[in-house]
Order: sequence, then C-alpha cells, then structure tokens
Amino acid sequence: MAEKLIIDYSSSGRKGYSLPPLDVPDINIEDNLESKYVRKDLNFPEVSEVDVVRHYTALSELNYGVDSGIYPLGSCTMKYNPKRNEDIARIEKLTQIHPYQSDDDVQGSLQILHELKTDLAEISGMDEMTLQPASGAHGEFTGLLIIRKYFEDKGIEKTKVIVPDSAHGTNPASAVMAGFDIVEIDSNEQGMVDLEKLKEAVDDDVAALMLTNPNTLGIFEKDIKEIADIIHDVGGLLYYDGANLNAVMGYARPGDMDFDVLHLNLHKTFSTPHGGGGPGSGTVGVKEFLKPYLPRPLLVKEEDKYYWDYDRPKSIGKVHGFYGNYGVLIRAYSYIKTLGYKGLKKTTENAVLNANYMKAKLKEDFVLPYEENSLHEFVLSGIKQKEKGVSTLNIAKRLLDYGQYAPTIYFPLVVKEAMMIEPTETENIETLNKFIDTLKIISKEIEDNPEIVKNAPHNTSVRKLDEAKAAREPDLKW
Amino acid sequence: MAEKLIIDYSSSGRKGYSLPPLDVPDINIEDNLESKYVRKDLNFPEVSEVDVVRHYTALSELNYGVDSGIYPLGSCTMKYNPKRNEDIARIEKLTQIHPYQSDDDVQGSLQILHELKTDLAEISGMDEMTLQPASGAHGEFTGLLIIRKYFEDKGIEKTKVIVPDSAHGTNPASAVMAGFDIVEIDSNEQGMVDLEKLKEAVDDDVAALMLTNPNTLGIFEKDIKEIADIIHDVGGLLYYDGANLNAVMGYARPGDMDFDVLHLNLHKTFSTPHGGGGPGSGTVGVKEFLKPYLPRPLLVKEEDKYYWDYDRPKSIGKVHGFYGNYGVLIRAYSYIKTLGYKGLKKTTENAVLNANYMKAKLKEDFVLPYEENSLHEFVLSGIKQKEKGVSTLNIAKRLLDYGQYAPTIYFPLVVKEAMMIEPTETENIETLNKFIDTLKIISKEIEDNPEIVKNAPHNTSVRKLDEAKAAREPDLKW
Amino acid sequence: MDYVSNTEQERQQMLKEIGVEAIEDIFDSIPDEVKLNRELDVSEGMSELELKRHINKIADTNISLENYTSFLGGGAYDHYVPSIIDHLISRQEFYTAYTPYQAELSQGTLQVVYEYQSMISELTGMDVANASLLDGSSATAEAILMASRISRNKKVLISSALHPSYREVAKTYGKPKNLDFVEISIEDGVTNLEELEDNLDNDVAAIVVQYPNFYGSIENMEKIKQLKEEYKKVLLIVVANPIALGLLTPPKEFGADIVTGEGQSLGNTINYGGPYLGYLACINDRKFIRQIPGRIAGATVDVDGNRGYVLTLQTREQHIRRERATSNMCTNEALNAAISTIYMATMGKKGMKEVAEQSYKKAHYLADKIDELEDFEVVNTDNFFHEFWVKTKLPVKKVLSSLKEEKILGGIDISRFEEEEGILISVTEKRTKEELDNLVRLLEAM
Amino acid sequence: MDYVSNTEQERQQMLKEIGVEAIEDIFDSIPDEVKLNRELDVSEGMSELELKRHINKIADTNISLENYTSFLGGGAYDHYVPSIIDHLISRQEFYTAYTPYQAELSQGTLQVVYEYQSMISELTGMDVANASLLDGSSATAEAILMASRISRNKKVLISSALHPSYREVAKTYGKPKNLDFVEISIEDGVTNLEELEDNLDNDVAAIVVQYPNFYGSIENMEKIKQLKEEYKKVLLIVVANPIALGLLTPPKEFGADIVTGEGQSLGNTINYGGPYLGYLACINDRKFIRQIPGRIAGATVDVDGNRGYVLTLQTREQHIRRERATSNMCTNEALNAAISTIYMATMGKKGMKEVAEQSYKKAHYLADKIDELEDFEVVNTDNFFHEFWVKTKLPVKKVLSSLKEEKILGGIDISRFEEEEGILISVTEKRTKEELDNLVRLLEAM
Ligand SMILES: Cc1ncc(COP(=O)(O)O)c(C=O)c1O
Ligand SMILES: Cc1ncc(COP(=O)(O)O)c(C=O)c1O
Repeated sequence: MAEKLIIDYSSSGRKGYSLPPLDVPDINIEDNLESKYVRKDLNFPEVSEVDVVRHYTALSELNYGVDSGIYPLGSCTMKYNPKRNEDIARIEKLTQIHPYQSDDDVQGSLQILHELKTDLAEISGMDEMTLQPASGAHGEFTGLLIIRKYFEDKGIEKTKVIVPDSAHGTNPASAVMAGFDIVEIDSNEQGMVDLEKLKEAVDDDVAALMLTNPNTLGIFEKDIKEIADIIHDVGGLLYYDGANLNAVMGYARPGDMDFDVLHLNLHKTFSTPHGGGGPGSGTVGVKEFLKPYLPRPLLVKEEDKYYWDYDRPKSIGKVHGFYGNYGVLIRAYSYIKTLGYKGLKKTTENAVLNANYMKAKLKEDFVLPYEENSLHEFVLSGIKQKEKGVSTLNIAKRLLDYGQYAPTIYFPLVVKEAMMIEPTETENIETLNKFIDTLKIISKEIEDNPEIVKNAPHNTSVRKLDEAKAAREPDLKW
Repeated sequence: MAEKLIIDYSSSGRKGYSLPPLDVPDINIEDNLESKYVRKDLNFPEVSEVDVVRHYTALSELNYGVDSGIYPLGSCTMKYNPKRNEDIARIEKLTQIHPYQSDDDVQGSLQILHELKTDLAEISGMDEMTLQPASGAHGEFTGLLIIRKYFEDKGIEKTKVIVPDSAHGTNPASAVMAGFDIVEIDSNEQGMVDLEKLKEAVDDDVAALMLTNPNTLGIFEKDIKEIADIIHDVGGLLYYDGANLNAVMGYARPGDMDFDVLHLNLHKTFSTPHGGGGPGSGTVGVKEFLKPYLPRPLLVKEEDKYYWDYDRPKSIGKVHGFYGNYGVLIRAYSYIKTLGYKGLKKTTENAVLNANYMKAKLKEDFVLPYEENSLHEFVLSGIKQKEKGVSTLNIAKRLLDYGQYAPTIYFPLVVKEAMMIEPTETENIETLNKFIDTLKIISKEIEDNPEIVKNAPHNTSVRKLDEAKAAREPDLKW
Repeated sequence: MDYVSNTEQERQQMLKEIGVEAIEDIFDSIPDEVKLNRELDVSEGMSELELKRHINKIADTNISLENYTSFLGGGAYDHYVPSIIDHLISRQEFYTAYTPYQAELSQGTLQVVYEYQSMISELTGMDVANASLLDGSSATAEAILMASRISRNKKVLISSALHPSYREVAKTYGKPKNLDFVEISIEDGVTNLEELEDNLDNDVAAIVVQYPNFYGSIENMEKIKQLKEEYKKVLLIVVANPIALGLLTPPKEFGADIVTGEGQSLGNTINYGGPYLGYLACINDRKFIRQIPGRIAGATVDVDGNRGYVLTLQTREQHIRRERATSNMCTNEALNAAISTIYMATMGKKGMKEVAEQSYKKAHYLADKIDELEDFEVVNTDNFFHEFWVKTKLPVKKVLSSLKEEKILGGIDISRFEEEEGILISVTEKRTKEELDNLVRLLEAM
Repeated sequence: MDYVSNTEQERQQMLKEIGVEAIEDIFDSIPDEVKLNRELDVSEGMSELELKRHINKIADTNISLENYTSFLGGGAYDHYVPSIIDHLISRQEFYTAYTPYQAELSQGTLQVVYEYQSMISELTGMDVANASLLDGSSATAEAILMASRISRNKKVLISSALHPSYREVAKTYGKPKNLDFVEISIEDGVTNLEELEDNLDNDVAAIVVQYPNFYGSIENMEKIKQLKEEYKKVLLIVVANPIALGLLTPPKEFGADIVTGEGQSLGNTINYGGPYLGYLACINDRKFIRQIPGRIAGATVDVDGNRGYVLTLQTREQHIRRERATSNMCTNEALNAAISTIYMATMGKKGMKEVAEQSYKKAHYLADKIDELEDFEVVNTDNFFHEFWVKTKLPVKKVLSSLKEEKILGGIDISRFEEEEGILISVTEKRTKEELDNLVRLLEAM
C-alpha cells in the first residue's frame, strides 16, 4: 500500500517532459552571466511521464475526498463540489487571461466578479465587498485591518478585540496580526455569549467583537441584537466570521444582525473544492461607512463598464498580489447562478435538517452538552466513552476503519472530548444513517471490546501515526 | 468494498439532472400521439447527482488501469495512454462536429484523418487505408470482404481461408462472417507456420492466408516471403493481422513482406485507451490493386481540399454508419505526431527489449516452450507448476493479490497452460523487475504452500468468482 | 518525444541480461529481405506544446456546433451531455482498463456493463441485452444475421425508411451469408405496410423497421405487430432511438424479438460519428440468447458467497468458439456504454421522459411553423418524434447554404442518400425557442 | 437546480424523527427581528445547460492568451503547463479533500506536501520549507514578520526593485506591527547598494531583495551577502522566482535566511492572478523553524513502524496557539502546491534547467533586437533573466495599443505602478522566434 517518494523513482537520464527545440540562435549563458550566478546542480527527480502519472495516481488512492463519502467535519462545510463548476473554471477564455491585461480586455471576467460580489453582498446583507482575501483567515485579517483603519481615520484609539472562548483559532490569531489585544470571554451554560460577562469585558478600548452566528456549537446567538448594541454603544464594531453562513442563507443575514464587517468562506458555503487544504476565498463585506477602507483596487461598475479603482486614499492597501483567488471566485459564481435564491434557501434548510436529524439520532449514545436548538452542525462530547478509556481521537480513528471520515474533534475548546458534526445538505438520509449506525456500532464496541477502538485505525494504508516523534525529530524533506 | 447497484440507490422523487424549462408553448402530447404509443412507465433509477458521482467513483475503485501499474496482457499491447491525447480528443472544434456537415465545414478534421491514414500506410507499407472499421475484428472482416469482392470482381471462385492454429479467435470468426470456410494448419516445432503443412493445405480454393507477424508467440515468421509465394502462387492473398505491429515499427513493414491486406489496432500499437473493452479502431490497409474495393466513402485529397468520395462502384459498401471511430483516430494521430519516425522506432525497440529481458529472467522458473527469438512478447507454459496442482489460472489470480494484472492466459491455444506476456515499451526496468520478482515469489509459493495460490485471489474486492454458475443461471440484469 | 521510460544505461544493463550486444541483434530474426533499410517517411516528433499548437491550428478551420446552431440529426443527435459524465469516465481506472479478463480486478467495468444491460433492457422492454456492439448500423446488421440464424431463413424485409447507411451496412454484412434483402418502399414518410404484407411469408427471416424511422416518423407498429404474428418463424427487429423510448411505448409491446440501434444519443458527444455504440436486446428465449453476438456480463458469487460480476455465456464468442462463434466481436464500445450508463442513471426516470418530451414538443412547434410557410411543406406533420421531413420548392442546397451564412446548420439534405429529396430537420431539447423562431423567420424570408 | 439529495418524503420522515412539524420550526431559534422576511434578491437558478451558455457568452467578451501573444509578466508568467498535471489534480481524492486532519486517510495529500517541501528546499538551497502560503506577496509579508520576530527588530530595508504590489502588501501586513519600511531606491534597474549600506545597522530586521527583481534584473547578490554579513542580527530575505532558480545559483549561497516568493510559474495557469501559491523556506535553525508561518508536513512512523506523514510542529499554529500563533494561516494553497509538485517532478533535473535557459535565451535575443531599435532602449541589457525594462521615446500607451491591434500583449506599462516609466517585457520558453521577430518588426515600424 505504501508509495515511495518520487525521488526514489529517479533514474539518471530519464525525462518526463518535452519542450520545442530552442529556435533562437543559441548562446553560451556564461558569456553573459557571471559564473557565480549560474547554478551548479539541482538534485531533482529524473522520471518519465508514466512514472509521474502512476506515482501521483497511487498517492491519490491514499486519500479520501467528498466523492468517496460523507465528510462530516464540523465548521468545514464539506459539501459536494459540483463538477460543472470545475468545467467552467477551466474555460480557456476565463483562465487564459493575465492579471495585467487592461480592464477593457477582460470585461467578461470583471462582469462575473461584479455579479458575484453583488450576490454575496445581498446574501450576507452587506453594502460592499472585496474579493481579494484568499482564505477565511485572510478575510478576518483584512476585516480587522479595515476596523483598525476606520478608527485611525476617525482619530479614535482602540486596542482590544473580544473573542468568545468557542471561537475558531484564526479569530484571535488574525486580531493579533492586525495589532489588537485579545479579550476572551466565556460562553454561558447554553453555549452562547454570556451577556453579563460581555458587558463586564466591554469598555472604550474595544474595537470589535468577533462572532460567528450560529456559533461553533451550531447554536444561533439569539441575543445578537443586544450584543450588537453593547458593542456599538462603546463605539466598537461587530465582526462576523462567515464560516457558518450555510446555516442561515435566505433565513437571516449578518448585515441585518447589525454586523459591520464579515468574511465569507467560499470554499465552505459556496461549494468550491478544498483541494486538500486550499485554495479558498475569504471575501470581505462591509457596511457603507467602511467602504473607503477596503483593500485596493475595488471593482467598480460604471455605465456597463467594469474597472478596478485604485484611487482609494483611505484604503488599508493591498492584501494580495493581484485580485484574489479568481479561479475560486468563478466556481462560487457558477454555484450561486445554479442555485438561485430558491436553491440557496433550500440548501440551508437541508443542511439544518440533516444536522438536526443526526443530533436526534445520536444523542442517546453520546453526551450532548448543549441541548439548545442547533442549526447546521452540533457538538457531541465523548466524555461517557472516555470513562471507558476510549478517547474521541480513538473514536475518530475507528471511523476511518469503516471507510468514513471523522468529524472535527477537540473543537470547540469549550466542549470536552468534542466531536463537531456537520453533514451538509448534499448528504442524504442513507449516508446519514450509515454514519449514525457506524457511530452506534463503535459505541457498542467501546462497551464490548474497547481495545479495538483504542488501537484504531486498522484498515487504513498506515496505522496510527506517531505525531510526537514527528515533532520531536522533524523530518521535513527527503 | 462491494458497491450496490445504482437502482438500489433510487428514492422516489430524487433527481440528478437539470434541464432548461420548456420555452415553447406546452402541448398535451396525447393530443398528437395515439396513447398506445405513449410509454406508460420506465423503471429507471431516481438518484441525485451526488449519488451518481459517488457510485461510479466507487465502482472505478474496483478496477485496475494502466496508470495503476503493469498490464502485461499478451497480444493486447497495454501501453501508457498519453494524457495529452485525451486533451486533444476533447478540443471542442474537433468534437462538436456532426457527421452530416458538409466536407467544406470540416476541412480541419479531414486533414487530420488524411494525414493519419497517410502515416499509417507508410508505417505498414500499404498503398491506401480506410479508417472505417471500429475494432480489430471489424478490420479483419472488412479486409476479408475486400478479398472476397476482389475475387468476385475478377470472376474467380475462392472459398477457403487458411488460419494457423496459433491465430487469434477473431481470425477464423471473421473469415466465416465473410463467407469463407476455414482451414486450420498446425504450427511447427519452432512455433512458426509449417511450410510443408501449408503447402499441403494450399489449393486453388484458397482465397487468403491470415497471419500475424510476429505471430502470437512473439516469433517472427522468417519464411514469410516463401509463405507469401506459396499463397500468391495459387492466386490467394495474404492478410496481416496488425495486432502485433508494435514489434516491428520502423524495422519491417507488412507491405514489404508481401501482405496484400491488413488491419491495424490503433488501440494497441497507437496507444489509444481501451476503455474497459472499447472503443478501438481497426483501420484497414491494402495494396493498390485492392483500392477499388475499400468501403465507401474513401477520404480523398485533391489540391489541398479533402472530401469523402462516395462514387466507388466496386466498393464492398459501408461497414460503419459514419466514418469510423473518429475520436480514437484523433488520439492515434496525436500519438504519431508526438513520436515521429524516431519515436516510433524507439517504441518498437524498447517493447522488444522489455519482452526479451523478462523472458531471459523468467525462463528459469517457467517452461519456455519455444526458444526462438521472440520480439515484443513471449509465451511461457505453466505445465511444471501444473504438476504441483497449480494451474495457470491460479497463478494469474495470485498475481492480482500482489496488486498486478495478469498476463493473457490459455492463449495461444498451441501452448499448454499458456501465459502470454507483453510488457510494452512504457514499462521500465523497475516495474519489469517487480513483476518478475512477483512471479518468482509465486513460483516459490507453489513449492512451499500451493494452497495459497490455488485459493487466490485473497486481497481483491471479490474472491474467485463462480463462472459456471454465471453461465448456468444467467443473471443478466437487475 | 516518446513514452519510453528506460534510460540508455538501463537498456545496456538489460541487453547484458539478455545476452546480446545491441538492440538490433534481437531483430536479427527478421530476414534482411523484409527489413526496412531506411527511416519511415513520417514527420519528426513534436513536443507537447508544438503538438497542441499544431492541432489547434488545424482544428480552428472547422465549423463546429460550438457556435453554429444545429438541426442535424439522421442518427447522430445533439442532446445535452451532463458534466459529470466526462469527469467519471476520465477516471483512469475506467478508461485505461482492458476488457475485464481478470474479473476480480475489473469489478468496476463489469458492474457498469451489468447496469447498462439492465437499463437497456428496461428501456426497450426486452429481457436480455449485450454489452454493446460497434455502432447502430453494425448492430442492426448483427441483429439481422442473428435473426437469420434463429429462423434459418435468408429473406429479410427491410423498410426503406430505415437509415440508408444502416441498410447499406446490413447488406455488406448480409451478402457473404447470401441474405436476400427486400426493401419495402415508403409512403408519406412511413413504411408501406401493404407492400410489407405482400412480401411476408414463412421464408422471411425478419422484418426490420426503425422506430422512429429515418424520416422521424413513428411507424404503425400495431399493424406491423399484427402482420408479424401471422408468421410464426418471422422475427421482428426494431431499430430504435433510445432517447425516443423515454416517451414512446417500448418495442417489446409491439412484438419485437430483437431491438437494436445506436446508443450515441444517450450521453455521447457528437464527435463526427464515432466512437458511438450499438446496443442489442432480445427476448428471453434460449435460442435467442445462444445467438447473441458480443459480450454479456452476468452476476454470480465468489467462493465466499459474495456477489460479483463476470463475462458470461462466452461459449458464443470467438475466443472460445473461433469459427463457430456467433460473431467475430471482440473489442466493443465499452467506454461509450459506460457513458450511456451514467447518462441513463443521471437522467433517471424523470429525465429520460423530459428529454424526450421536450425534444418532441420543440420539434412539433417548429414543424408546425415551417408547415405554415408557403415554400415549405412538412411531409410527416403529425406522426414524428423529434425529426421531420421538409419538402420545398426552393433548391435545398441554396436554402441550407444561406442558413449557414447565418450560423445555422439547417438540416440534412436528404438527396445525399440518393433516394429522396428534401431536408431532414432534427430538434433536441437543446434548441431554444429563439433559435426555432429564428430559423422560421429566415426560411420565410427566402 | 440544487444539490440536495433528500426528497420531500424523506424530509418529512426526518422531521418526524427530530420531533418538529416543519423545517421552519427549527429556525425558530432565530429571533424574528433578524429574520429575513423576503426572498433573497438573487436571480433564479439555472440548469447546467443554461449556466454553461450564460457563462460562455460572458467569457467570449474576454481577450485571452489563447489567441493573443503575451509578453506580460510582472509576477505572473506564461510558462508551458504539461497536460498530465490537470489530469492528476482532477482526481477527486486530491481536489475535493479537506486539510489532512485525519492523517491516516490523507496520506496522499501529506506525501505530496512532503515532496513539495523537499523540492522547494532543494530549489532554493534552503533547509526547511512550509506547505505553502496564500501567494507571493503575502508570503513576502509573512517572511518579513517572521524576520522581525526572530531579530526582534522593526526596521525593514526593502528594495524598490521588489514588485510594487509585494511592497504594498508587506506594508499592509507590517503596519499593525509598527514595522518601519525603508525603501532603497533603484539605479539602472537594480537596488542601489550604497544606499542599502548607508541604511544598514543593527536595528534592521531584514533586507528584502527580489531575485531576479521586478525589472527582471539579477541583483549583485554577492555584494548584498557581504553587506548583510557585517550585521549579525540582520536577516536576508530573498524573494525569488522559482523558475529562474533552474538556472540561477540558489539564494542560500548568497546568505539568504529566508527565501520566499510566488510559486505560480511552477505549473499553475495564469488565471487572472489566482489561485497562486506563496512558498517560504528558511535555514535549519530552531529559532527560525519555530517562527515559520503556516502548515508543515513531516515524516514519522505508525504503530507498526511503517513510514507515514503528518502535519507537524503545529504548536506554531492558530488552532493550537490561538493569539500566540506565528500567523493566522489556516487554509493555504494546497492544490496549487500539488500542481507545483507535479510540475517539478515532471520537469525534473533537466527540464527545470531547460525552461530557465530557453526563457533566458529567448528573452536576451529579443532584448538585443529591441535595444538596436532607434526609439527603444533596454535599461538592463545584460543582467536580466527573462524579463526586461524597455524605455521609449514614444508614448507607451500608444505602443501597447497598436500592438494589441496585432493581437500582441506587448508588456506591462510600468507607469501603472506610479513609480517608473517604460514597458516591462517578459519572455518565456513558449514564445517562438517568429513571435519575437514579429514584435521587433512591429516596434521598428512605429
Ligand atoms: C469558524 C471558522 N472560522 C474561520 C476559519 C478559517 O477559515 P480558513 O481556513 O479559510 O482560513 C474556519 C475554517 O476552518 C472556521 O471553521
Ligand atoms: C492477435 C489479435 N488479433 C485480433 C484481435 C482482435 O482485435 P479487436 O479486439 O480490436 O477486435 C486481437 C485483440 O485482442 C488480437 O490480439
């Protein structure tokens, strides 16, 4: 099952590429270039085309994708990636364009981008969007820089960003990158923002509160308006982490919840493929008053002409070398145009239905720490199983043995032995039942034969890997 | 591992397709069409797009392709299928053309087809080619019809076709379809045509001898000129089965061996993918005197214009609804243009080198019934292993356990417990060694633990399948 | 550029193992008299970049359906092909595999064939289908040969409304077997059933009709069924467009013994006529099943009792029976059958119907409008499926070439088959009302 | 059209299990005051066919490199992309997978990252590389932040010959950390090293130079190395085009502590600027490794002692360290890194060199010809790699627009960055002599 490294296929003199012969008069490079600048050797593989194809095909077989089955990673929204979007993102008239072509050359692409940002603004209830950020975290950073710049511009000094303890790690990390200090506040017993604690934490130094709604427990912060007031009352702004937008499309809009800035993860809600960890897109939306601070250039439409506006004196500046992850944006556009407003709403409904169905079925077997209504995802705790000596990590690995991917584990941090499950709307009742049944089987195994779970996985191409050794004795290249 | 049937995923009301809404005024079809012509129901699956994608992805994982590893099926020439050819065969300007567009509309495609047939004629040493036949067997049938028609035209009655006992099954089957009687002749001790027996078999009724050269043992019929004379002397013609052309490209041409008619399997020598059993292409070449009999239409070039010539009164008629397997022809063109004359010759050299290397390494472990110089393939016999109660079939199945495909077995019929091995030029010394080593391991297993071989396969998604039951109790649909 | 992996050094090492000095030595077994003593007159090889440029340049001279609106049909139909199909059949495990000789490592291909056979059987109403034949025309020819073997008769009554090329191929195949083809003429775009009746007797091997026929018309299948039933030995072969069967009653209900035809319309790109696939299905009768040409997959169990699939009933085939095989079929159109399988699964119960109905409705909308035009007349106004025969007082070639200037491929000039005149217009669900109205407007202005 | 699988009946069944009447009930937890009580103002959905037509129609209004000859570079290069890459990364197991959280079921992705890190290390001459960052500009910014953390300094000497957008992004990132950017001016297309020297002191966190720089020039790296070595705490960050490193001496040999840049040129399509990938590599020093932003894969063993790969050194990362993380990096550019890995493997030792050399030779051929023209002058005639700076007496906008009429995208108008004037011309191995001569001919005729 193991596949050796590509370098181990190397055989001196083998070639996997072909280039046209040089058609200009040949020159001796060292006549031009001082020899100290001429590379002496490069220890790269020498392999044939067949070698490359077989090697990476073999590696692919050691992976699991959405087309392999359910991928219930909570917070990750691993929905089906439509094949048509892949085709569209490969239309040569869309891909074979250079970022420094004039705007006139690429009106088609600009139209697509403009329609996309208009739709995203409408879906999220914001007034203007930038498409530049290339990931969710990049979007957070951009959003927080906008907040920072806004206060700077107004001459107000603000140093803190409040983050709930259930927040994703990127939230505090982004805030720190944007130069803020973090104030973490505990959730209340229902897993929501504790209003009293929030009030205590809030003061004039607070630039922003970062929130995702529904939060990482899948629970809608019902006091959102009051929360917004608390922040706005001290002159702070509300930042929305859009990772969970799949829970509310067509039902509620962050903009209407009084959020001032947000990012959307197009690689979650809008079905663009994760690529094994990227590329993504973290488009950022703002309310009108923050528009001047958006990264430059901003895409503008004027009388049926589209152009990039660089003349934005209050802008935070660029956050990306060009315009963002264009290829991802094209896919998201294709997705929204396919679904339309009805499909978007139906998507949310079924994402929520699927999650609630699973929760109803699984709460007998696992502890459900927060009974609240949850929307598109929910968090179980493995503490009952832990008492038998079986950790959530063990359960996750055992799921792999049954040919299914595991949920997000040990996140959010507020739940012990957390298993965060998000099925998405593209799963159907059979795949949900299969996953539910597998967890029930494992739960039974923990009663009857905990060792088999503790020593999982057994059927994967490698068994449990030694992460400690990896960190202790780093082996990071061949 | 098992994957259920697509119909078993069906759930009433599910949909996997989308169509634009009807934009002409709707009508009630039964107002136009008598109700007895209106279908009452269709028990087809009702599944979602995700269901379809996952199901066929799962099925693909139960298969083995050339990108999975060595595929040493003798006579099948399972070489690497270049990815660039797949891209080229999907260029919309080439694929989105209708067979009844005028020749003027499709000059580009006709140019490609014409260059292809010119190259194929040169490579095989023939004077004219038809691209119509869609498989090797189809080519044989077409070629034999040409022979038949030729004699008919000349007013000569000929009823027999001679076929060596080592010939592929399609040879006699095609000859019978073309209305001939079969005379089978035995091979001599060197695995070649027995000249004496041939002379005995030949008489005025012989329309043709069908031969592949090198023959299915991989051995070049060195007396080919004499054989040709024997046949030509009684007014018969020589038919060349081109399945083994990979052994001689650039070294020898069937045309120069005095063959009058041949077919080429583009899905073997010319690298077009097998698709799990098709499509293929069995282009037929003839010497000048047989040109009038080729299927119509024939592709003609006149002053830089290409057209289909239908006005061919002596033609055998059409053998295909349109012009043949165009998509396959495009790939073969792409292959030949990539390789050029040097690459073609190098291909043959390395195909032959690889086969001879394997033969040298394996003849210690298995009986080599014909010691003769063989070219691109060779045939081993499992009789020694059979004495231990292990059949060639068992050995083949055991190979699967080691993640490698098996050779062609029990063919040619002249070798007992035959294993016919053809590595092709796209394998390298490591993949050859791996296969050799595996056969040696199995050979050792047969000594030490024959049961493990007899009960193979063990590691495949299903174990040995009951073919007798399949034939006895046919279950041919759900 | 070539695809040889081994390096010069590796080649030397291998030669040593073989025990020869040079590669040329191995070719010594080829006598000098037949050795080629020059290089092949084939061009120099090309790098990938040159190749793509070279071919794209040639391809650009084609006029393609990408930017022309097509009303061409005649056995090759421009239906919508869902994206997912190419993604799935582009998995190397499918498209680079050989015929599933080692069933245990080919369950993917085999199960796809089984599903294909199941859906073809359901669509045609028949009991057994094979794994595919080379195309619609050769499948028709094979069906006729099969019928002749079953009935032990040589006379074949073949409708002149069967696709002209299919008739030609059938004759090519039938000739060596001395089949006697009687072509039944057409009247108003359908087979003349009186003439058919007149020619029917117990020496007839088969009646062959197309459904819908070449001109798009739906034959009087009920009458054909009646006629056929009067002669016990006579088989009825129906050549059917599988897309039409989403709407039309399956041939089995009209007494078909063998249903065959072209599977292209089930998800295969138009591709200038190939690769397509012939399908063939028949009734559940041992005599028939033993005579089926080509491969068949069947379900069975493995040694542990688990379900699996194999190629079966192989004693009909050339690799076992050689000259006594039912056909010489070896390589078929497996990947095209996989395409059609995925198409049928994707469209499903509702989609198959909707494609057929939309094609029908749009074609009828267009035909009605054209029929109203002064210079044009639709021969088969009422009884066609999605293709119809237009006669015109204007010169057909001029009509079509003026349309081409407007980027419309207006239909097939029927005179190309040297039997009838007029234009054969095909309409699929892909044509929009705008395109149909535009065609009418242009015809009107001629 | 949507991608929901469940049918209405299944939904009802599920609602019953949940114990609610209607789906809307579950949304009751959303207070009315924030509920949207209208439909979203987004268009109606589209079928696949409509979608493809819609987008193709829009796309057709683009002018693309398909039929225009491009001399545009400036950080996005039109190198040849071998066919096999898209075939391989189109395997769903690669492109639809998530970040490899469950290593045992993600060995494919993890091993690809390990191979990527290995080849990036080799190419740059460095010891450790990460799994990718968001693009070249943000990677440069991250490298600067990293250098500042390591040196605990805030002053950054940044060459004005670094890509203007990279400088802008670096400043965006640096501002919240109060980094003090000193821009070193350029002279004849290279960094003014005297000015650099004048600004160097022990408060400097890093010197940042590009190799080759924005104008295509190869900086005097040896001199930079000398300068840098005089100050122990100062780090050298080299922003390098990895394609150039097929020919040029790796930055490590010139004292680079961190090498970073844009990986697009390694097999990624031009795609209007994204998705691309930032790479980052550094020396083998614990202080450095602890400060690397983003993910890193490492080799380890499983419980049976078999080799396998995991994400490692995660205590640098946000999901573990939250506000104390080295960066907020989460999603990176994994698939682009996979593309670059396959590209590097395919090109291999020889191909990497040949691409670089051909690009070099063709660019120099063109520059020499242009330099001979009366109205044009090449600023950096000798010391550039595959991109050069042309000054002209003619109005640049007019020159470029006349070329566009001839289907040539003649280069970047440098004035778009509001610092310098002229045209930046880039030549890759894809440009043919014919195209180069044609450009010269047209410029001459202006
Ligand atoms: C709640 C939440 N916020 C932010 C992020 C960060 O998004 P990205 O990975 O695109 O940087 C994630 C992604 O895992 C998330 O789940
Ligand atoms: C020697 C030989 N002849 C003929 C054929 C028949 O070719 P096809 O399968 O294309 O009909 C084959 C294919 O297996 C063969 O190996």
